[in-house]
Amino acid sequence: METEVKETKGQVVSAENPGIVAPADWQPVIMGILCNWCSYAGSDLTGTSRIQYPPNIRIIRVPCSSRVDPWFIIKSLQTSADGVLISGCHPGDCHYISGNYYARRRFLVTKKLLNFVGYHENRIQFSWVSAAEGPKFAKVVAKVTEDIKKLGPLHKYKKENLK
Amino acid sequence: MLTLGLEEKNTFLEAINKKSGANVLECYQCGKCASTCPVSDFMEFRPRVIMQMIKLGMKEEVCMTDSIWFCLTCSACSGRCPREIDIPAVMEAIRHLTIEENYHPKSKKVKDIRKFHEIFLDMIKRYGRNYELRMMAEFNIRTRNLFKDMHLAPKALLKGKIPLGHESTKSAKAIRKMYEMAEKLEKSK
Amino acid sequence: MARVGVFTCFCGANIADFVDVPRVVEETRKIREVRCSIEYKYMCSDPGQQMIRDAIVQQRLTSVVVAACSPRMHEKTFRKALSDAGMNPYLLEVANIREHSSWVHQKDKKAATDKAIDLIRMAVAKSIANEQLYEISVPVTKRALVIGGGIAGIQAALDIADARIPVTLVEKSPSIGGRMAQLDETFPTLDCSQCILTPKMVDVASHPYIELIPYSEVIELDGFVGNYKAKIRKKASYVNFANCTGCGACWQKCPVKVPNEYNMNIDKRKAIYTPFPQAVPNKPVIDAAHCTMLLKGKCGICAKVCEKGAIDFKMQDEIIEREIGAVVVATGYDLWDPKPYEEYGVGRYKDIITSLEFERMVSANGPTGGVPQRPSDGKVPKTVVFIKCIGSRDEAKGIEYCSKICCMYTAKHAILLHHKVHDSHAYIFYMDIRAAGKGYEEFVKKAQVDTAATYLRGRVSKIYKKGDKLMVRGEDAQIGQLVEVEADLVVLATAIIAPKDNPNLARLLGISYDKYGYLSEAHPKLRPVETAKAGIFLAGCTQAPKDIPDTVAQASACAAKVCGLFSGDTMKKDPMVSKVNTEFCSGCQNCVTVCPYGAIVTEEIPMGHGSKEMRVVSKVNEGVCQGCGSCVAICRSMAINLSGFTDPQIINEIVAI
Amino acid sequence: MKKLTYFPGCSAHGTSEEFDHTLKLVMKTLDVEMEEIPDWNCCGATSAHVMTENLAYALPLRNLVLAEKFTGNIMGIACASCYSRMKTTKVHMDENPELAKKINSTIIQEGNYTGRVEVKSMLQYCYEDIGLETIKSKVTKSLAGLKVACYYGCLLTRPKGITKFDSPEYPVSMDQIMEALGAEAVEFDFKTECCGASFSISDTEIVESLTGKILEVAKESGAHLIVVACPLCQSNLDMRQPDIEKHQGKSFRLPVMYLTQLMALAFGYPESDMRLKKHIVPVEEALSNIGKIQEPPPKVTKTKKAVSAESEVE
Ligand SMILES: Cc1cc2nc3c(=O)[nH]c(=O)nc-3n(C[C@H](O)[C@H](O)[C@H](O)COP(=O)(O)OP(=O)(O)OC[C@H]3O[C@@H](n4cnc5c(N)ncnc54)[C@H](O)[C@@H]3O)c2cc1C
Ligand SMILES: Cc1cc2nc3c(=O)[nH]c(=O)nc-3n(C[C@H](O)[C@H](O)[C@H](O)COP(=O)(O)OP(=O)(O)OC[C@H]3O[C@@H](n4cnc5c(N)ncnc54)[C@H](O)[C@@H]3O)c2cc1C
Ligand code: SF4
Ligand code: SF4
Ligand code: SF4
Ligand code: SF4
Ligand code: SF4
Ligand code: SF4
Ligand code: SF4
Ligand code: SF4
Repeated sequence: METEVKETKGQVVSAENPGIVAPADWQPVIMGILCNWCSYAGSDLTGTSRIQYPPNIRIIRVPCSSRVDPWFIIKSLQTSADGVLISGCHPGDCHYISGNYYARRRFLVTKKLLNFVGYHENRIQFSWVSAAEGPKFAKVVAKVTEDIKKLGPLHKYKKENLK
Repeated sequence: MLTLGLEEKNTFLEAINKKSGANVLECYQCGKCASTCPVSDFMEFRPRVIMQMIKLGMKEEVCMTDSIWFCLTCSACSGRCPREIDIPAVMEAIRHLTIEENYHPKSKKVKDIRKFHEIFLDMIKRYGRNYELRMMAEFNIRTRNLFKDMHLAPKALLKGKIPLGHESTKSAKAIRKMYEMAEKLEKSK
Repeated sequence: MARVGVFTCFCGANIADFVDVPRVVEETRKIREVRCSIEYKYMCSDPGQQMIRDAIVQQRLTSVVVAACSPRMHEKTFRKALSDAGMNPYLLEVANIREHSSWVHQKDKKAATDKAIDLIRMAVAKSIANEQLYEISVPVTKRALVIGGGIAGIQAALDIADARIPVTLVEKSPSIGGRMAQLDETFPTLDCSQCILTPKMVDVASHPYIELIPYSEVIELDGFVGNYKAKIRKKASYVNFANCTGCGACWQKCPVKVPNEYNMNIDKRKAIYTPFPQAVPNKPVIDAAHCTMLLKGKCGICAKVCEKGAIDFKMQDEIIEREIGAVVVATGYDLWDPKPYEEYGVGRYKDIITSLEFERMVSANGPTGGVPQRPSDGKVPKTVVFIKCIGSRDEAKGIEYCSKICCMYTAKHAILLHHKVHDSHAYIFYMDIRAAGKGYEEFVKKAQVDTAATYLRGRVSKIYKKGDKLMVRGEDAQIGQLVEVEADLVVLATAIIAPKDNPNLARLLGISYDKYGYLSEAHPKLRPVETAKAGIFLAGCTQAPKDIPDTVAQASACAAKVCGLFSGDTMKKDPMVSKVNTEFCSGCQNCVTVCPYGAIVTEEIPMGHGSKEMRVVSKVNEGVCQGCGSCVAICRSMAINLSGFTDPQIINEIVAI
Repeated sequence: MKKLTYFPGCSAHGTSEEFDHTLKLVMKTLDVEMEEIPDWNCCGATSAHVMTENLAYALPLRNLVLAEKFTGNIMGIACASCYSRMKTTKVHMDENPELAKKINSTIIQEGNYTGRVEVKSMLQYCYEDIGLETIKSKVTKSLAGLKVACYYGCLLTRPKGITKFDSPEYPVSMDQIMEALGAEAVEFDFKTECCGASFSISDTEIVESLTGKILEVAKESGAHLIVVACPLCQSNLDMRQPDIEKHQGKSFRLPVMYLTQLMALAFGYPESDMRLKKHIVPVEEALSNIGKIQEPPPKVTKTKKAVSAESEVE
């Protein structure tokens, strides 16, 4: 599968579907689903430390990464987002003992499935960010944003539809 | 193989502790002394090992090793020992013990070192002070190392570094008397 | 139709400088469900909160969105504002436009503003699906159950009882006291174990708030935090404690001799016995496995000599039930059997003993009157070799972990040996000296310097017999030489292991245990005395090897937890818990396996449609549920939802942009 | 005028005559009257204590007893080794009066030891009893431009419990005196590392290895010369330098000067009075730096490098 975004006549083209194009100033939307205890707290710390990162991410708070239903990922990619980032506590640090292990397993399966049906694997990413890792959160977001930019848009005229 | 636990008292440890005023048992084998000691690299048993050997009562091995003669009494080790053990005092205690009990390490180096000290003390006995050129010469003759350092001598002589003559204290006699008394005191123990 | 109010905060300049708040207000006002969109300088201030309260009343809002700082900061504040205005507090959503936008996109005001608008859209969408929720209140039974009567259980029971909370203390053996009752003097202060322990044992027996049930075990635990029901089997002691005065006539006359566990089988006790003279309760029990009367119907001497008629050969096990609110598990530890060390001749040479055997020998009340003796010939040993890490830190023969206390008790044993046999000498083979504790390194120094114990760094490779001596061979890595010690006695510091019974106990309590059998704490650093199951706590070695100071500290911590739990008549809980919609539940029980807290149970309900058949469905015990949401994500039938984070709420957020 | 009882030691009258000589010049300038104990004897150096216990105490003790016959309250000692023996003996005797009495009465006939006289090395005397301010005030020719590595050896500050002077690991007294004279004292990590002097004659291999290391570090520190306050240190570092250079295939060319030589120079005595001819490693070139003010080293490259390394990590 193509990984580099193609630019033709001032437009960006989706890596998965050459039929989907967007204007050259297109900005991806990334859905970030974060667990309350580690990654959400970490992203708050990024804020209190005033560490800057790309503005493309929209954050949803869940109690634990194990709350993340594969359905959330699919729905995001179908309706609003060009990529999804799930982030939870480090292994062994889960506030709910073992939730993040389940989440990780479930996530891998979902990723394989979505990959199988044609989504590029980089559209769905997983990370561990603790409540103390403000700088790491910024780095993760920057990387995911960069990855998704390379993959191009996922929805026809999505932004335009909304606004 | 070293055999321990023969229900004998560790008299060696006791003797060293008494002589040195240190307590070798306090050594917890951290090795800071060994890595401090400037002559560790030349030693068969570094200071830390000597400490453990004393604890194990390995008198023969400790008294026969060259290592104790290499100690310069520079006190670098004891200055850094976390348990504040006076290691040079321990080394000295061992040396004194070996002299008292007639241990004679076979190595030429140790023989040389001991000879040097003997000549030095002899010199003081004779002149009350040390007479450096004579000292060097005698050392070289008595250790059968006739030309050792001799290349340094002419230069030093020319430069006036080593005076040819020597002075002695007026009371060289008194010093000789002191030697006798000291020997007596040593023996009376 | 939902009526949502949006309240956007400037946070002084914190938000306003980087997000175009007026545009945010203007854009969000356009959202269909939004009735009012208001901005203010400091939303969390009193006037700010008043604006919210006024709008709720005036606009008859159905939910509220505050666009301000992180919900982790002021969610509680604004929830309270909602309740003050007579609205259910859980109809609030917070859009985090400060930490997630104004502070992190300070170079691009347009992008930060766009993002803020999106975040508010999401919050509005979510809030529409919010439901009214109510704090859960669970009634509590104010009685604690303590399992295990070692120093851990004793301390926990006393501390709880001192807070005037009734405690039931269940001890497996005939007396409380545990291992500590077997110890002589204890490191690091060398105070006598009995002297500090027995007063506490007596306190347990006489405390008005403690019910001591010795010689018994917990066999069932039902219910959940605050509302447990325990079944306890009281083993038949064949002695009626109510009549028995503890005079001792019975055990003096009993003809059957049995190896004495208390003294590590070094001497013998009778078939009717108290484990040791200071036992609490100080009443004998009959050891049914050895009493010839109970085995063969012959003897009955004890019954004849008992003037109180306390002996009752017909006594049966008894089941006792107790309703309790919390449990402290304090079942202690066992010692590893060193048999696998064949190269040491363990089992073949009598003069190789374990540390606890040595401990009994040097104890003043021990089988040898406080003087160590060689089991082979009764001689007092002069050269004693102690070997540490027996079974510990040995993946091949024993276990991987360090037993934590053997370094210290071995140093203690060297000191005690020196006290009891002045002309003796201790040799200690060790790999490391682990002495991390208050006064511990100093204690080891005492063993090394004052006692002159010889520490040899290395594991022993072999022990063989030479005459009446044991030759112990190892390396002293410190001098790099092989050494052999001619020993009179060898003492093995055997590893601490979890009680064999722990897995069973864990299963019946519904808590977890690790691969070694130690019971698992909820979090290794921050919740070291709690288990994952609310209301069940751990004290002492049953959680991991530890010494008496640590054991007592953990026991007191358990007591504090129990008292905290019992501080009100009911327990208040966040309503963010899962609920099962039994209509959809297929009974697959995936949720049951996935729940880390065992909060989900199953129940049978009628099939419905008039059918008489029953089907199994899941049921969340909201007293236990911690609200992680694992079960929701795993449920294929979408039958479970987590209040506050339901599927509709989150899907609404996703599709809002 | 201050009075100082002076113990020169064997080498002051032998190998280190230039030390003795310049010391006297310096003390004159500083208004100190030195009274040499006429009848002093060798302190026994390393040999006595290595071999015997009683003699090791008796030899220094005799000198201490003689010193008490003078009016001065301080005995100043030129050689570090003598100082060490004398001070050790004094401390042990003062701590253990019985031992002192025993040795005094059985071995020494020349008087009774009371412990009145304090024992100091000349470095310590300059630093504590004269003081940096006074030294500074006597400088007529600043040593600015000269970079020196101060070498204390092992015995001037060690063992701490005996010397009770400066630091056993990183002493600064000599460095401060040098700075008072206008010279720059460089950072030098081997200030108190042992040179092995007592093996000077018996085991040259050890001495060369230890001394070589000291010279290497001193060279690395950027010093023009090494300053010492002990004859043994001087002769080892100086006399053996050519041999070490030959055996180790290195070039040091580091002159080794006495503290007092540089003091005398700064106090305005002519170079000809320093007895510079006695040095094996010539000193003239090093001394020619006096008055030359060095350009500050180009630090730019170093910082630049550090920055680029950091940005690589990013
Ligand atoms: C040789 C040796 C020397 C030691 N010396 C020292 C020392 O000097 N200083 C020091 O601080 N520590 C010392 N310790 C450690 C000390 O023994 C422990 O820290 C302490 O005993 C732990 O107490 P506990 O209550 O957790 O366990 P235990 O003392 O083992 O008590 C557990 C109790 O629970 C009971 N029980 C077990 N299972 C059940 C069940 N299923 N139902 C009901 N009851 C049950 C047992 O019968 C026992 O009474 C030593 C240990 C050893 C082996
Ligand atoms: C380098 C390092 C790494 C570590 N790593 C780990 C690790 O990986 N895992 C681990 O478990 N532990 C680790 N620890 C240990 C851990 O830091 C401590 O166990 C823990 O922080 C102790 O918490 P405390 O509350 O007792 O003390 P502190 O954290 O010191 O808290 C004491 C508080 O009291 C305040 N205070 C002091 N005096 C007063 C006064 N008179 N009045 C009012 N307030 C006062 C102080 O300001 C401070 O806020 C580490 C420690 C260090 C040094
Ligand atoms: S430094 Fe001290 S404690 Fe450490 S090994 Fe040497 S003598 Fe022992
Ligand atoms: S005193 Fe001896 S043992 Fe100690 S560092 Fe100096 S030479 Fe080595
Ligand atoms: S509500 Fe939050 S964002 Fe608003 S003023 Fe208060 S702290 Fe600042
Ligand atoms: S004889 Fe009877 S009263 Fe006495 S201890 Fe035995 S059972 Fe109890
Ligand atoms: S009946 Fe049983 S317990 Fe009683 S004396 Fe006989 S053997 Fe002992
Ligand atoms: S505490 Fe000491 S003896 Fe015990 S296992 Fe750990 S290291 Fe070994
Ligand atoms: S939300 Fe978590 S704790 Fe609650 S029942 Fe579901 S899995 Fe268990
Ligand atoms: S450094 Fe050398 S000369 Fe100086 S005191 Fe030490 S051994 Fe003696």
